[in-house]
Amino acid sequence: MSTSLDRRVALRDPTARLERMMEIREFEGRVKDLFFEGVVSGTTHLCEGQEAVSVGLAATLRPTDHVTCTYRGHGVALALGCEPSAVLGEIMGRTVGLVGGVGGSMHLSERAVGLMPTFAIVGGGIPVAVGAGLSCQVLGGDDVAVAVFGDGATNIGAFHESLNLAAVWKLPVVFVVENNLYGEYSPIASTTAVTDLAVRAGSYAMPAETVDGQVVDDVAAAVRRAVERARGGDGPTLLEMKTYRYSGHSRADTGPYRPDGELEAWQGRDPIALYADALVAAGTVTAGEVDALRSAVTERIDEVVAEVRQAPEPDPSAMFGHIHA
Amino acid sequence: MSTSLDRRVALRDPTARLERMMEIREFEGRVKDLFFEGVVSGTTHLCEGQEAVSVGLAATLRPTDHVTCTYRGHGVALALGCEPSAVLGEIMGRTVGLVGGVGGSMHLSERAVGLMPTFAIVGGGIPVAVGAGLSCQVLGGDDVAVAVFGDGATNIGAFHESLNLAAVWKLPVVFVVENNLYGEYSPIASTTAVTDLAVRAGSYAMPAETVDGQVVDDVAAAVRRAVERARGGDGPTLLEMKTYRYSGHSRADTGPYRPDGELEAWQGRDPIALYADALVAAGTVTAGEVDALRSAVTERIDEVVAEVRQAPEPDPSAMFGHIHA
Amino acid sequence: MTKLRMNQAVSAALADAMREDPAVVVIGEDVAVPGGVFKATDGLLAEFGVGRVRDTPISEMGFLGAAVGAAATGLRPVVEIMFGEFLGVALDQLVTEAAKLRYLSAGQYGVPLTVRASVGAGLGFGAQHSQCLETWFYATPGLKVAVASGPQTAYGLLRAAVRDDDPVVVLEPRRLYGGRAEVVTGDDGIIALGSAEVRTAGDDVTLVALGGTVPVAQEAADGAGWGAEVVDLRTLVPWDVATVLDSVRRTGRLVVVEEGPFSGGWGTEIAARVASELFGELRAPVHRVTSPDVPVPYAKPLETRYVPTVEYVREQVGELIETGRTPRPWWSREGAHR
Amino acid sequence: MTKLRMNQAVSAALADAMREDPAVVVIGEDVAVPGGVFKATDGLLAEFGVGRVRDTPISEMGFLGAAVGAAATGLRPVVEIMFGEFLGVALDQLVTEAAKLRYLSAGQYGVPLTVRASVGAGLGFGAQHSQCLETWFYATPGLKVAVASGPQTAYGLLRAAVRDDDPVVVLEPRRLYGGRAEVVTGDDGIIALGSAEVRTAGDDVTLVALGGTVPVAQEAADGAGWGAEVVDLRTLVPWDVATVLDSVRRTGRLVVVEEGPFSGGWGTEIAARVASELFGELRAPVHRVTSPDVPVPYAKPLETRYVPTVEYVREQVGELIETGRTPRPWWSREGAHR
Ligand SMILES: Cc1ncc(C[n+]2csc(CCOP(=O)(O)OP(=O)(O)O)c2C)c(N)n1
Ligand SMILES: Cc1ncc(C[n+]2csc(CCOP(=O)(O)OP(=O)(O)O)c2C)c(N)n1
Ligand SMILES: [Mg+2]
Ligand SMILES: [Mg+2]
Repeated sequence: MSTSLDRRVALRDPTARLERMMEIREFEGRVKDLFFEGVVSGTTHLCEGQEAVSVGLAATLRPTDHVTCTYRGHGVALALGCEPSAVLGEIMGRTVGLVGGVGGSMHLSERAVGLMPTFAIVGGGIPVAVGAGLSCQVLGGDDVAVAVFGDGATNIGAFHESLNLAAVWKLPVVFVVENNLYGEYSPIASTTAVTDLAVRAGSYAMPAETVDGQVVDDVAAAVRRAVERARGGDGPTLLEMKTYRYSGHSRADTGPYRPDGELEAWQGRDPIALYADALVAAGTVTAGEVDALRSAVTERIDEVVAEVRQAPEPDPSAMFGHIHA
Repeated sequence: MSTSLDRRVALRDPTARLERMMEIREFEGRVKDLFFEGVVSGTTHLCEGQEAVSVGLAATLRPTDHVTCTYRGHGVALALGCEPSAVLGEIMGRTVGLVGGVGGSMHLSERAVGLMPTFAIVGGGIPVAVGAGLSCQVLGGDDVAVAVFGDGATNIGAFHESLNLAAVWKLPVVFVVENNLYGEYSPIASTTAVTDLAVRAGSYAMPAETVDGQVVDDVAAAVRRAVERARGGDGPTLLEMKTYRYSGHSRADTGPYRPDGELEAWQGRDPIALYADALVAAGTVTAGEVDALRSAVTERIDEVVAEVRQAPEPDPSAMFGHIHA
Repeated sequence: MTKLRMNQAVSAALADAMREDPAVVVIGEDVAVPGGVFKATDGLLAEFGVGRVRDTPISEMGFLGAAVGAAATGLRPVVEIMFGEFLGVALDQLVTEAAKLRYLSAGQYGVPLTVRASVGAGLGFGAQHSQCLETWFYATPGLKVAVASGPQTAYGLLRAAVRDDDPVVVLEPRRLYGGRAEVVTGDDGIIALGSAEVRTAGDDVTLVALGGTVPVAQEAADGAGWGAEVVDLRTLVPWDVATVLDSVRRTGRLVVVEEGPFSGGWGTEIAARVASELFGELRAPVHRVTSPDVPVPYAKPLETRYVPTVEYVREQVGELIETGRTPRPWWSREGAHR
Repeated sequence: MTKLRMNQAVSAALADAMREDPAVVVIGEDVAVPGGVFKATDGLLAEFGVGRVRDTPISEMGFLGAAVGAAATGLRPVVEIMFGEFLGVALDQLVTEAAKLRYLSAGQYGVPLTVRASVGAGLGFGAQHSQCLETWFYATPGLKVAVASGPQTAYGLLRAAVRDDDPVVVLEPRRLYGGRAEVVTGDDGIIALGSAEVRTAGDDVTLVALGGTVPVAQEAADGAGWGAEVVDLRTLVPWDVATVLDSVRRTGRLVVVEEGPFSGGWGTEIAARVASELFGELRAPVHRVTSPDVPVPYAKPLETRYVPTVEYVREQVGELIETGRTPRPWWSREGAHR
């Protein structure tokens, strides 16, 4: 079986990027089913519709770069290379989970691919990425740190403090805001004084880009520009990814607060469909191969689900591990 | 003797504004002397050089407007109308102090003139002013709230959260940043990614002005514009007052970290001298009257100091008051 | 009397408070249009409008601070902090500002602010959304803390908190939101802050519980071979010292039942005070039945074990009564701790 | 051995730690060019340069969070929080992030972070710059807390904290910064976390003190008619249960001497534990000598009275020994409390 690192390296290939987006989509669908079935407890935050951001990002970063991400992190984890069984294992609270089941859906982590424990506190991961960038700067080398967070997080103090600090210290950090137009059930305009979030880089004299978050290679290109700046010692960048989450915020939320037709309009620019069309048009793959990929992904995820269902739950003693060094 | 409200109303008169700036200057000088004499314990944060901001602000606001200010609040308190004896009484921890001596230099308050308890936590007063603005909006009427804070405070999360919230809710709030170029011993450029702070209003689509904080009537005019917007229901404004503190940050700090000549350059645009010259030029007062004003202020503050020196210290029982309603 | 779920009792309390006093406003993330993620503010927007029921940006420091300022200048805000942990980004406004504003203004400004926050484990929300965090509010003169243990206390304590002229934190154990019970509303349903409730009579032991452990302690006592006075503390700061001392004087034994780590838990306050005041009068050492010293784990079998269970409480209390000695906690018995 | 003020002991510890390990960096407001407002980082910039000694913007959440991230990825940061209260704007990063990062990564990421914060009353800084706030860190598995009581402990605990692979908070009572004493530096000067020090022998009572109350308790014991084992707790989490129990077993009496409010103070943890473990073996109730339940007042005569004084401690302990009963605190005796 492939390792997480193999899965990561594979993303250099366009077809693998398409496949990975399909995998994330399929995965999130299963998580939703398993949640409704009652075998996933607590909460889940799905990222269907945002796959291009995760995959475009992962395709560009090195495994030694550091990534902080949020509770909406299944896609980022899979994109970075984490095995679907380990991610699902964590979500289902099994010993095969990334952190043995003590974390759950909101707390995924795999150091081998640079995924720091994902953050359930909005804004919590942003300064932590700044600190990872500080390590890169102080320890030498040219690794970078990336903070992934949502539009809603740009209203919390930690966002502001982090961008200012990274700018003043010229740290190798890329701030990636997934502007999916909602923070929980609140549309961005009801909570946020500006809706084009790249604007906010102006408070820190920081370069920024607005990126079409539905186009995986656009995401990758923008991230590459920002990462190059960071690796070259030119400091941080804010990237605003315009995207959309098809599911509601979490759990059973179906998004009834969304205006009619909004979801459908975004589905019309589905990142997987767009990329599949582009690859077919470019002759990289055939339509038949796309279908085959999709079937293969479905099959693999079927197996993963079956496997994790059988995986053991942790013993109470597991709660006492890893509290201190 | 005059009341705090009389002192406030008096500021409609230009000569009174000049006199009040002189009073603040004289007052701060005495506080410094008393600190070095050892009769003021703890800490003090003086505002010499920034008098025009305090007085220009106070001249414009109503006593029913709400003001939150920082530990560097002696000038704002005096400008708003608080009696010098009550302010010095608080600084010296006497029963005649504004809050009976339990607060000290950093905690001044007088509701009659709209001065909420000043804040010793950087940024602490900014959201509180937003809340006072919320009261104004919800309870009706057209009072406004003003937050006064320093350049350093624009780097803390509460600043960002407050401006966004006030903008989204269109609250009648004026944010006044006294950009005196330093936060403690750190020059602004070492801590802040932009040094023109009005820029930061852009993150909230908020109107902003950069104001010459050394010219009291410029301050008053800018505040008037912002307050009118607020009273008219058009929401918040950010005002950046370019100013300078002659003394160091606090206590015994003399500001050795300042570049040679910087202090002197600013003293060349001293707010009191500028205003005195302007009033003389306009024929409002004569040079002789200016001197007489200054002597009168000195005499009055002499008396205040003498009076407060004699004032009783609180009894231990005073520490048990006003904890609960 | 109507039968209400605990989240409905909360919204009923808020609605009654808002009807009684036009200065009451409700502020928080997704409290207005969506009616709260736990549906504890449902229906308020429709009745009271956008001026008084406000969805906020994600900025706890900002809107909690705004509530402090609003409280000081004429409103009576009730802030929802969706998960208690989020106070970690805003604690300053509560502990260092709100609690001291009256003091630092010599009574010129009061802060009639209520902060509601959901707390506790049991819903599978993991280590950062399952804590209780009571001690964040300890040692803070000026701040009161109440904890709901079901629909009636959720209603009654919240009503009292909103009427109170000082800042009050009301913690709501989120796993109880869905529980339904008869609730007395209106003035008769209001529960004075600082008063504990003795729920049952019993000769052998006093069980002091709070919030989420109240139903656990009650059930443990109900089926037990020993008799317990089960005390719902209801208010943690200031707690009802007289009622607890009276009870323990009668029973001679005290067990504090806590959700949360053993070390540094809120119950140390109760245990320390009672052990000193009733020195020489106790039949057994004061005992604290708590969770182990671990972050709240996610996997169901772990989380279930984390919160003291009915059986565990029953067993611990039984052993204390029987032996007169402090029972060892489950994690040191089974060698579960490495 | 050199004679150092406590702030010099701190900077000596930091310099030694930075020499020992190039991963150690120092971060905080005005710690670099100015050498710290309490001069506790003086000289570090000159020796270690701007890469490792960093002045920050005023943004505690930002730079504490950055330190968490840096600690998880290869550095060993020491953060100065100028006044402990400022953690009120950043507590999330310490309690909800740093303390749980190892757990939530199954050990893949550790957080070798030290947070130094000045605490306590005595310098006239008023209600928002004079608190101790220990209970903010309570009930947080994963977080350690040490408190300096003078130059040696400031040096030794800080060295241990920096070497520790987990997050440690070191509180420094700011009124002690100017006090001078002989300090053993280097490895011999390091004080293991979790170990209390029994400073004097005595038969009648154990006085457990922490930080700023250590010199007070010591002085009270020195001139008293009774004999005390004065224990400097040194580490509050985890505290040295064995040493304290041993001492109290010998003396039969425990008085905890605390700066800070009586209700909900850190000493309840010690009192509760000892009273339970030594049930039936004590000659008097466990007693806590504390400050009253008020915000720290500014005026000198008030602030002086706020912190337990030598005379007050002596008097309280004396009465406890003499009567075997809990003495009333000064504020309830003199009718000072309204
Ligand atoms: C400090 C804090 N406040 C509130 C929450 C509750 N919460 C969780 S997700 C969320 C919405 C975040 O929106 P956004 O940043 O846009 O990210 P998205 O969920 O859309 O990916 C909120 C309010 C939290 N976890 N932390
Ligand atoms: C949250 C917080 N962090 C740090 C401090 C310490 N401190 C007090 S004043 C100050 C500098 C503030 O600078 P600025 O905002 O420019 O105001 P100024 O003092 O220049 O008026 C600092 C860092 C504080 N009081 N609160
Ligand atoms: Mg969003
Ligand atoms: Mg400044």
